[in-house]
Amino acid sequence: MIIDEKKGKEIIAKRVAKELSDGQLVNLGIGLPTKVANYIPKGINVTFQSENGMVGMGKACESGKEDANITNAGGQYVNILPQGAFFDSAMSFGLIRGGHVDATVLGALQVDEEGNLANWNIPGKFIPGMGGAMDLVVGAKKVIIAMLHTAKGKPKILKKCNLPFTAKKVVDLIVTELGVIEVTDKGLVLKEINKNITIDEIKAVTEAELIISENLKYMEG
Amino acid sequence: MIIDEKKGKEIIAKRVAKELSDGQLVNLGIGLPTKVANYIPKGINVTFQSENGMVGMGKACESGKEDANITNAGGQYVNILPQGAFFDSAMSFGLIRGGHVDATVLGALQVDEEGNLANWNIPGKFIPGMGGAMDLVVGAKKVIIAMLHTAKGKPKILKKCNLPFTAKKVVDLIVTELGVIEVTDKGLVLKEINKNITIDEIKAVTEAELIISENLKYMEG
Amino acid sequence: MMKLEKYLNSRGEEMNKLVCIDDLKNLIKDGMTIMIGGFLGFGTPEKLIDLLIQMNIKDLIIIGNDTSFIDKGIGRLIVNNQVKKVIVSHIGTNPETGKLMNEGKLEVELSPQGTLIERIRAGGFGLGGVLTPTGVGTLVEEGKEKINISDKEYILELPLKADLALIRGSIVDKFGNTFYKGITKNFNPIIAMAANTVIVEAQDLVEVGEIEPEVVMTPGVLVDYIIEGGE
Amino acid sequence: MMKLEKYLNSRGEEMNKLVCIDDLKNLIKDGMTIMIGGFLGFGTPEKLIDLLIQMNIKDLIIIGNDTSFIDKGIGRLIVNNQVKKVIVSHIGTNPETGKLMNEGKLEVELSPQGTLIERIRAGGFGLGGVLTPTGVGTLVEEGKEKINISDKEYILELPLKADLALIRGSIVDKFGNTFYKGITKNFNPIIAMAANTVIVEAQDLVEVGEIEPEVVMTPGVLVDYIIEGGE
Repeated sequence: MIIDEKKGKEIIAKRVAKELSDGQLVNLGIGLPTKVANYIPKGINVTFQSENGMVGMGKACESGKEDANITNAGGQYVNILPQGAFFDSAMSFGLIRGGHVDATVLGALQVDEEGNLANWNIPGKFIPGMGGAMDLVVGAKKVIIAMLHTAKGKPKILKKCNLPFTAKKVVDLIVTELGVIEVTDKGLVLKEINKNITIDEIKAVTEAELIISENLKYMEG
Repeated sequence: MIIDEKKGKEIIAKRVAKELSDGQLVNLGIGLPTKVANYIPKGINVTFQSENGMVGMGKACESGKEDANITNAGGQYVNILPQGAFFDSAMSFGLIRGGHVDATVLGALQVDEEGNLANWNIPGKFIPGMGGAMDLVVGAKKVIIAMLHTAKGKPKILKKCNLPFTAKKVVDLIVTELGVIEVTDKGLVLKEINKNITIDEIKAVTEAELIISENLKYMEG
Repeated sequence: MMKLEKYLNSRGEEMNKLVCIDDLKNLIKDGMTIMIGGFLGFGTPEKLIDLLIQMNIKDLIIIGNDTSFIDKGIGRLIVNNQVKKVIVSHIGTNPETGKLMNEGKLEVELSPQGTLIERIRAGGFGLGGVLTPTGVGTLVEEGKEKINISDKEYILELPLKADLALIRGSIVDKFGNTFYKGITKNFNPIIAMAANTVIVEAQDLVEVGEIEPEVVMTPGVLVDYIIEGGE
Repeated sequence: MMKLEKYLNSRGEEMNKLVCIDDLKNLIKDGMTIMIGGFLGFGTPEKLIDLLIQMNIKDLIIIGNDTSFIDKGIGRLIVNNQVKKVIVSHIGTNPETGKLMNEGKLEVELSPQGTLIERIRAGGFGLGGVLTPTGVGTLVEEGKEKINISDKEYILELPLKADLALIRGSIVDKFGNTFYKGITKNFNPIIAMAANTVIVEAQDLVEVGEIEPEVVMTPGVLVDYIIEGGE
């Protein structure tokens, strides 16, 4: 609504970071999800995986210290922490598919009431490919979607995704700049709302039906 | 016949060694097959695999220099050559099942006219288990059986194995102290014979029908 | 790139998973399914075996390459009658296994070695099963589904998982990053993927940062507890 | 345990697989299926890509993680119109791939990354296929067999093999033993198992014995040819 995109992304990254707990292994997708690493609360030790073959990924590399042997899954130069490890792609996806990754944070084109996810294919327009996303959302214990609530004003949280699925019934939590929505058997439950907007306003930009939690809280950010 | 067991095993090991060629990756079974390594002809470089996780296995370890991190699949202390490598069991059997092992040399309880092999299970008596043998005979490009021709005077080369199979139709070559027998679509072809015995004598201790090769040669040894 | 320094958590505390062997007693219970590393006992965590014997834990389902020898590794648990069932590729070096099996006191499931390690890997890597040509036309295929792919028959072998994996690492840092020397690697890094709780017995315990990240063979993120083992 | 010495064959000759890049020309032919290591080009053997471009080999089937960028790795072969089909997990970083696909000039088979690497592994490890939950309920399952195991659905994905694997090793000895630094490992060690002929481009070429046998990531027995790559 009145939230600009940059501020919105910061709100999202900050809020997602609070979902992570001590000792977890976490995979952050490219783009907005990457920013989550900047907001991990003090006292929480999270190990980050990069699916190109690393656990213990650190921050972006200082300019001038780039090492072509240490990049993230987006091809950006990063650091590895002393407790980190490198491995091949079979092991990397073994960690993912085998349920060893506690949480994955990904962007989405569309999410729907059943927790279906579409984020890899716009038929006839742009088909980047699924990369590691299909494995991540099937394998990770918790799937968190981190995205702006709308795209060019149009809802991305739908009754039913009309783009090709990345996977069926996999999303656990949706975090946008407007609120935090949990995917439950009964549908999408709005648990937190941005304190600057009303329930009607968030409903207006959400195609899916939103069940308002009895304990609805304000979202920090 | 007149060949004692020790001499017989030496004949077998020497003859099997001639089947190996330069650059091959070879897996030798426990016991008699292990001796093949002592007779590799000059000019032939063979890399030995040990299925407990090594390629480039060298000779048995000198007494006093044993290292519990370097043993063969029989648990004996060995050396590793400078060009060797260690790996886990999944990789070791990937090499085997994936056809990267050029030849395997194994003992047998029974072999038959179809190239069926039995070497892991005597029901009701002794069931050591198949260990890596089933994978080896299915995966290796060439399966060579190295064994004494008879057990307590009884034939081991049969019309049909009556012990549980290790695998069906996998044996390529049988080397005994009495001869060299190739498994073909038409049956077992005697290609070489120990120069101290007659065709009738070898037939007398072989239950399977032996086709005598037109180019029958004397076996060296 | 790697600095030799203590691994500190964000509270500035030294974070490690190192425990006294007695602290593990609460974790280990009768009837558990336990994967144990080693090949004929080489690469087996003998102090953890000692613990199981000392606690006299019963009715275990043990998954490993073999039942070793009567006085080594998994073999000692067999001799001590603590095992209800073993899933292994080989029992020939431990006469007690065959004896107990014949007496009906021990269930033995034999799996070809290459199949066994892939079943454990499938369990740990989230795959539904293993399609292997090994065992086709033998007793191994009995009761199993067979699938024809490109005119070749494969047995569908099912994944294996465990409550506990007991691992022996040659060099282990306090985060659990593990390096295996020589042939002691064998089943260890694969079982570390397939169990709910992973305990590593460290032959050599080192500080975080001492093992280069390229040569870590079991990432510490998989390891729950570390005990000091020694030689 | 390891000595630093030349590896001599039994004739006392130095045995190595090191060749000049031009010696490889006979091996490489139009229409071949080629697996190429790398992730967005990191860990891709660029000198071997140069060779394919220089020879202008056509109608290739390329298997790799992605089509990289227009000026890097596999991406350069795409831009140069040498590729008939790619089997990859991602094409989004190379706009030319999508363009050629839309024009009907390039066939693109998209496989989820974890599925793709397991399909290559299955090819190289002698397994009949991969049973994965990834892709169930999506376009990926179309035309594929699904198998129900313990009440969960899995897609049966088929193995991949190749005529040639092109690999980039960070440290390579003259027997072909290969060590990969950092994230350049990615697809490299797996494709080394799945191709008839394996060529390694060595960033750093060393003598046999200089890489400890525990840290060899691709055993030299799998490697047919080595070329010097440099940085």
